[in-house]
Amino acid sequence: MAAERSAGAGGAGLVTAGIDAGIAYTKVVILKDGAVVGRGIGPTGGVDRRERIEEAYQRALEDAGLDAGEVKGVVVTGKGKHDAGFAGKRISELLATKRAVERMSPGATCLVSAGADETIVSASAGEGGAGEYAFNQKCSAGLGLFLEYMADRLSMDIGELSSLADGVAAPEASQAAEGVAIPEAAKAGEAAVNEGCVVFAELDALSLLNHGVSPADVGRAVNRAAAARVSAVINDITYPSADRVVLVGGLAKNNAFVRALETLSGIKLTVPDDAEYAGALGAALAAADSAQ
Amino acid sequence: MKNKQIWETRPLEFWDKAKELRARWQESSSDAKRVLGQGSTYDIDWAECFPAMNIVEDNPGGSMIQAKDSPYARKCRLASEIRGWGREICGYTNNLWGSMYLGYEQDGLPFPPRKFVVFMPAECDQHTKRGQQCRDFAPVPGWMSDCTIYLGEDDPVRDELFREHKVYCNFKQINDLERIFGQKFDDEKLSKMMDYSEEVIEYSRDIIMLMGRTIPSPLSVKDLYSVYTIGHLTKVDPEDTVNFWKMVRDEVQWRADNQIAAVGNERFRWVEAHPPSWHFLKYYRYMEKYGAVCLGSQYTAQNCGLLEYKPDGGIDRRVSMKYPKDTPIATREDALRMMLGPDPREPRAWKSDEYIRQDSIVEFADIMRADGALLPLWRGGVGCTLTRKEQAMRLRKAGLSVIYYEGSQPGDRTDLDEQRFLDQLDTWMESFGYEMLD
Amino acid sequence: MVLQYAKWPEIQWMSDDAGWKEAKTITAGVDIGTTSAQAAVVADGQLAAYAGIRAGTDFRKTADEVMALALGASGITLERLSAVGATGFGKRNAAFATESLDEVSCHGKGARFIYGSEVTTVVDLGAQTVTAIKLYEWDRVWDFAMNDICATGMGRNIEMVCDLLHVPIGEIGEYSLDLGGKPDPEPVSTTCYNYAGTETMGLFRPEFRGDTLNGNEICASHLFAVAWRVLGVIGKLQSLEPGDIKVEGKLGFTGGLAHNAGVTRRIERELDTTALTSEYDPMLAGAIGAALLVLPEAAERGGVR
Amino acid sequence: MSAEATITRGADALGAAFDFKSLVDKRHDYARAWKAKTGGKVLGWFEPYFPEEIAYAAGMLPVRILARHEVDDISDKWIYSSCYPVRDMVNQLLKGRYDYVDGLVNVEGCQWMYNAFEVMMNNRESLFYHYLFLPDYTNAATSKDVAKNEFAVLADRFKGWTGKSITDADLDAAIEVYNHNRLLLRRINELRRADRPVISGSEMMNLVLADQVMDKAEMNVILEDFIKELGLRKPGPDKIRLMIVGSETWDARLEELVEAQGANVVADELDNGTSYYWNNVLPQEDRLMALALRYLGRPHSALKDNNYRRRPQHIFELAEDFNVDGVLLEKQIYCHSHGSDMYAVWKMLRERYIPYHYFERGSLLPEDETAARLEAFLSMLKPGLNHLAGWHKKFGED
Repeated sequence: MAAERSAGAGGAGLVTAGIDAGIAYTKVVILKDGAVVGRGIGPTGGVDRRERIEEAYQRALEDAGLDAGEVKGVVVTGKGKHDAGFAGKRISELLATKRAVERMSPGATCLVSAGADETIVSASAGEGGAGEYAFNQKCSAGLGLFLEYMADRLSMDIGELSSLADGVAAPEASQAAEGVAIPEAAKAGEAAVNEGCVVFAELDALSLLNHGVSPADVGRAVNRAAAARVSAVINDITYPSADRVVLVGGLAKNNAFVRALETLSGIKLTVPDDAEYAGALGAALAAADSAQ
Repeated sequence: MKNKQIWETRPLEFWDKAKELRARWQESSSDAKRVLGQGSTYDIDWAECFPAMNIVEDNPGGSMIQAKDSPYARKCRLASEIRGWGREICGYTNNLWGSMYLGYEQDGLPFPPRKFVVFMPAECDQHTKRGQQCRDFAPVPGWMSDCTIYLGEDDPVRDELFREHKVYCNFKQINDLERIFGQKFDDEKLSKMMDYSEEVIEYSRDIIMLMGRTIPSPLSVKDLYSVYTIGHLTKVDPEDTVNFWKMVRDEVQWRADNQIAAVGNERFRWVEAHPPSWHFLKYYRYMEKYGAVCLGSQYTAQNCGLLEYKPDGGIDRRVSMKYPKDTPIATREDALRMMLGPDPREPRAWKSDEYIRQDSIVEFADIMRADGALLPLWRGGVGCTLTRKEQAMRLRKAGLSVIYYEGSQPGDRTDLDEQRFLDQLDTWMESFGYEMLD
Repeated sequence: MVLQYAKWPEIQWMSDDAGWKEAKTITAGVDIGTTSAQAAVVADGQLAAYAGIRAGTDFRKTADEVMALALGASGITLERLSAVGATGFGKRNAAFATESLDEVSCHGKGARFIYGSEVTTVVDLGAQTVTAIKLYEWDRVWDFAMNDICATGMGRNIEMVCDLLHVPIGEIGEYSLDLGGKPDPEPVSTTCYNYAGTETMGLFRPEFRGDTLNGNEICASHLFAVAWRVLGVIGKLQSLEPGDIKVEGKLGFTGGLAHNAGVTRRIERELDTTALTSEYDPMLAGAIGAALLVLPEAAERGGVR
Repeated sequence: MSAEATITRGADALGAAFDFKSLVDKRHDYARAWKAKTGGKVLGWFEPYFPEEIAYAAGMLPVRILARHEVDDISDKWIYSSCYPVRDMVNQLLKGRYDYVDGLVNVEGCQWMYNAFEVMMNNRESLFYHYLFLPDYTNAATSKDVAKNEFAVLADRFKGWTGKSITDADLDAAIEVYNHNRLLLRRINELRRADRPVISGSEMMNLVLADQVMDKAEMNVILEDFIKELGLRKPGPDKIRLMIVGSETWDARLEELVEAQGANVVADELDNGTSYYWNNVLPQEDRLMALALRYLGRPHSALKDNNYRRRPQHIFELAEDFNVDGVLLEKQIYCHSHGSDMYAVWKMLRERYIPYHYFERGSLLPEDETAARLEAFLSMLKPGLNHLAGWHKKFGED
């Protein structure tokens, strides 16, 4: 499954689509001869999921200026992958992301995918190992949703939450939280929320607001808590392969989170462009593989 | 990689007999409306030895409530919760004693009040405390024992003391029961049941080794689970039980000799660490579509003494109980000593020590020629969960692919996200490039 | 996408009877919750005005806003109020309050006002916290139980699930009850709302379900789990004697989720009872209770501050 | 305060304040300083049934491994589930916060705690490890023999490790120090029975926690001084009297929250609280048997209270003796021993009309949420239609 095969010598005019129907958003990528020619994004929905996924797909086709009839293969991934009736094959999020990262960031030894719902870490084979992957435990599901809700609660958009890190050094892990730290530590700029559970984290964040801690400080604490959860999944790998770690998924767009994760884990992260489209790109590449 | 049928498969012939035995057990246990006591031990076969007392064991009760009637199980757990029990406490416990708190059983008939309880020795902390519920509920006599353990090399002095401690506990249980209830304990049965049990275990050992050493495996654990309890938790006539297990062993042997597969498209073999969620055994069949077969778990293969450590440090088929068969049994204590065996630290695979629980799964996987391991992470059971993460690390070091799934406990469906579990199985198989058989 | 479907209407009401402004003792109560805030004005024991809004980032601003909204165009100023009781998670931010009150007493008192003296079990269904309160025949708390910390955030989780499912929060309850005569499907996780949320979003998958669940059934599976968790709180008030879960006397719901029939009906069904209904909005219980609890002392002082 | 200064004996080092909380906070510095000064070994222990006297007689400093939360992204790798305190322990141990500890001992008890112990065995192989079996069935006729022998094995292993035998005189001296320590703690605790105690619940909890990480001989000097100081204190105002029962706690945050509401914790039944020092060793010629009987006979922890029940009665006696108005039942999430022991406690409290409030907690308390519970519970315990009836003016105010 070499990346070059589809990226380079594809059949003339081969158009494929990849759909990543996540718990919150559906991302679509249209590939033509290995090059991305269209993208689409929209809410995945629930009771209207089929229509919403199709909508996002149509949006991407429009973006590409193509017609559905021209698409030779559609592969779907993501939590909603069973609800895209029009698509051909389904592949797992792990496979799709791996496939995309081979293309987006060749030479990656470890990928971290952190999205609205799930966190996946996949490390390439170390010495003699077979390569391994880890999922988040249920207790830390929904990190992206949590951050999105917190941003709303803090009257920020996700971009503002993301820019919080600028100029502020994340505290060292050891100092970060000695208790929920209300309000004394909060005053000292060490506001922290529970990093073990998003439900508790939310309660703590509300407590901080209740005690007059600034939304910016709460936002930082929330980003750090999310970073600790993702870091825990990274640490779950028995044979880490951290030479070149690539972060994709919706959370990759949150700079503050990315920096907090780097500080906590001590790992330098590479964030490719369009990181949130990784799953969709991987699915489109997989579609190209099978169409050839 | 699409897959297709490679080996011949055949329906299992012992299946009808198993159904018959189970039906017979059901029939006899429907008498259990007059249950007197709650026996909770691996050691003494209370039901056989105190025939008039109609003693039931608690483990199957709790798990069957969930498997048979989910809404009722939910009610049971709620009944426990609102009387002070943690929601993360073992589902077997909360199901079983929940029905006591509700006051009625699945079929609507009154919950038979227990007249006494014998606690299970403490392999798992939640077993240790499982007997007290009915004693706190209403004052009835109860007895307990200990799960004695130490780390490191065998220590004869400690062995001796621990053994005598356990003998004393069992001895007191029996004597007190006789004294209080005026029933005679059948000492002969005690020895006889040990023999029967050893015979059944002998056949089980054969079966496990045949599954491990044969490709394709003649039997999957899915099949094994449907007969697994016969003779252990599902009590029927001892001789019938032994004959049944001989029948199973013979058939498995024949299948192995003739390359009859449990899963015709077998191409991936995996082991587990613990019982599955009893209400959701479907995932075995789901995995079969990928050509994946499960060969058992530490639970099926090690806890009942099927395998043992050899002097060279490896793990292999257990020869037999180490106590010589011709040791004279003059007294009840002798019989109990004999029953407990020479190693008072057993069963160690349950109660973790510094290496057994973590390492032995690697050896087990090796015997089973497994490619991967699926480890359940049971939130609601300390004994169910201890060391799982370390097991995964060691299995990975041995080159196996390991995944987990999370749930409450084998007898509690609450937190098993079935769809997420199946998605993760898909991911697992896809990571090997396997596709489902259409 | 956040909160597109989870929006619920903000409220403001004032008595038509302008006479209340002349009352001897006017008191107010504010209930500053994690997600919503209510204020109620009571004139000589009669409900005169109220307001309810969504809590913002700044709890202090939220408290000021909801109080101002309740007083509205009445011309009554804060200074005219003889006493203001504050309750709820964010009560410390009601700088204008004269008394700080616990939530349980306020909801108990408020429920007595809303449902009358026959209510003996009050279940407050809040955004973060669920509280069950047992009252004596007189207005005194007998016992109460709150949700386990692991089961925090019920109301908030329903909001999130509504957003993800694309079902308006005002309608999810009705949808969940419209199953064409079929019984409720198995509930999703009854342990943690975060588990429940993600599990719910996975229910669309068709395989391995005898019947694929439709949208209404998925709503039902979620709300059933929610209701079941609430039962775990209510049941802690009952005797330890054997038997099914039950409540003694009449049941009344308060809090934002009292509006969600998908939750309340299921609780009623399991408890084999029918909850009391009222012309008043049960969301106001905390605020009304606070206003009433500060009333006696204020009246004793002759209505002066 | 430098690490060196903290081990200076007596009240001088502490100032008049007797700041036990800071002793707990600086326990790592204290142990390192102790080691530097004495050259002895520090032994970490996990379970309330560990016979510290034996380690003390062997010249070691036994310190309890206390949970303390800090950002945790590594314990998931080693353990699943498990209560937060145990996770915190694993997190701290793996992060080297206890790098001065030379050995770890675990006693048959909570399996989560055992998990923390065994994760360390697989992580720091150079340490001394011992697992001591103390019967869960504490009352069997043979239990005391098993316990005594286990203690002998422990003493033997210490000898193999340190190269020094533990003599009867060593044991006598250690028992003497520990008995004296427990007596002093009981004396202080007894002051909480007063209508208006001179010691607060948080102070008492911090004191007991500090006691478990310090050299007892040193602590005894401090305690003697502290008792003198207590004699000079004026009684505080009348307050609602609460008792805490449940899972082990590792700080005094709950007590502090109670105090912030104008009430006081006057009693507890916690393994880290009164149960730690409740009973003494009754000396006999067979020293190890005397120790075995002391540990088997201490107030049962929830996990070991599973055959003939003692805990409910003990809790009741404490509640009555200390004249408590209400009981806070706290359970750590995932605490199986208390998660399966509450029914009997609820039952006893209900039968005897002692009000209680039950709640779950993690190692961190969600403070606003907990405060809301406490406020409502206290309001329920105060006389009057509601707490505005004027009675609160008597409580919490001078």
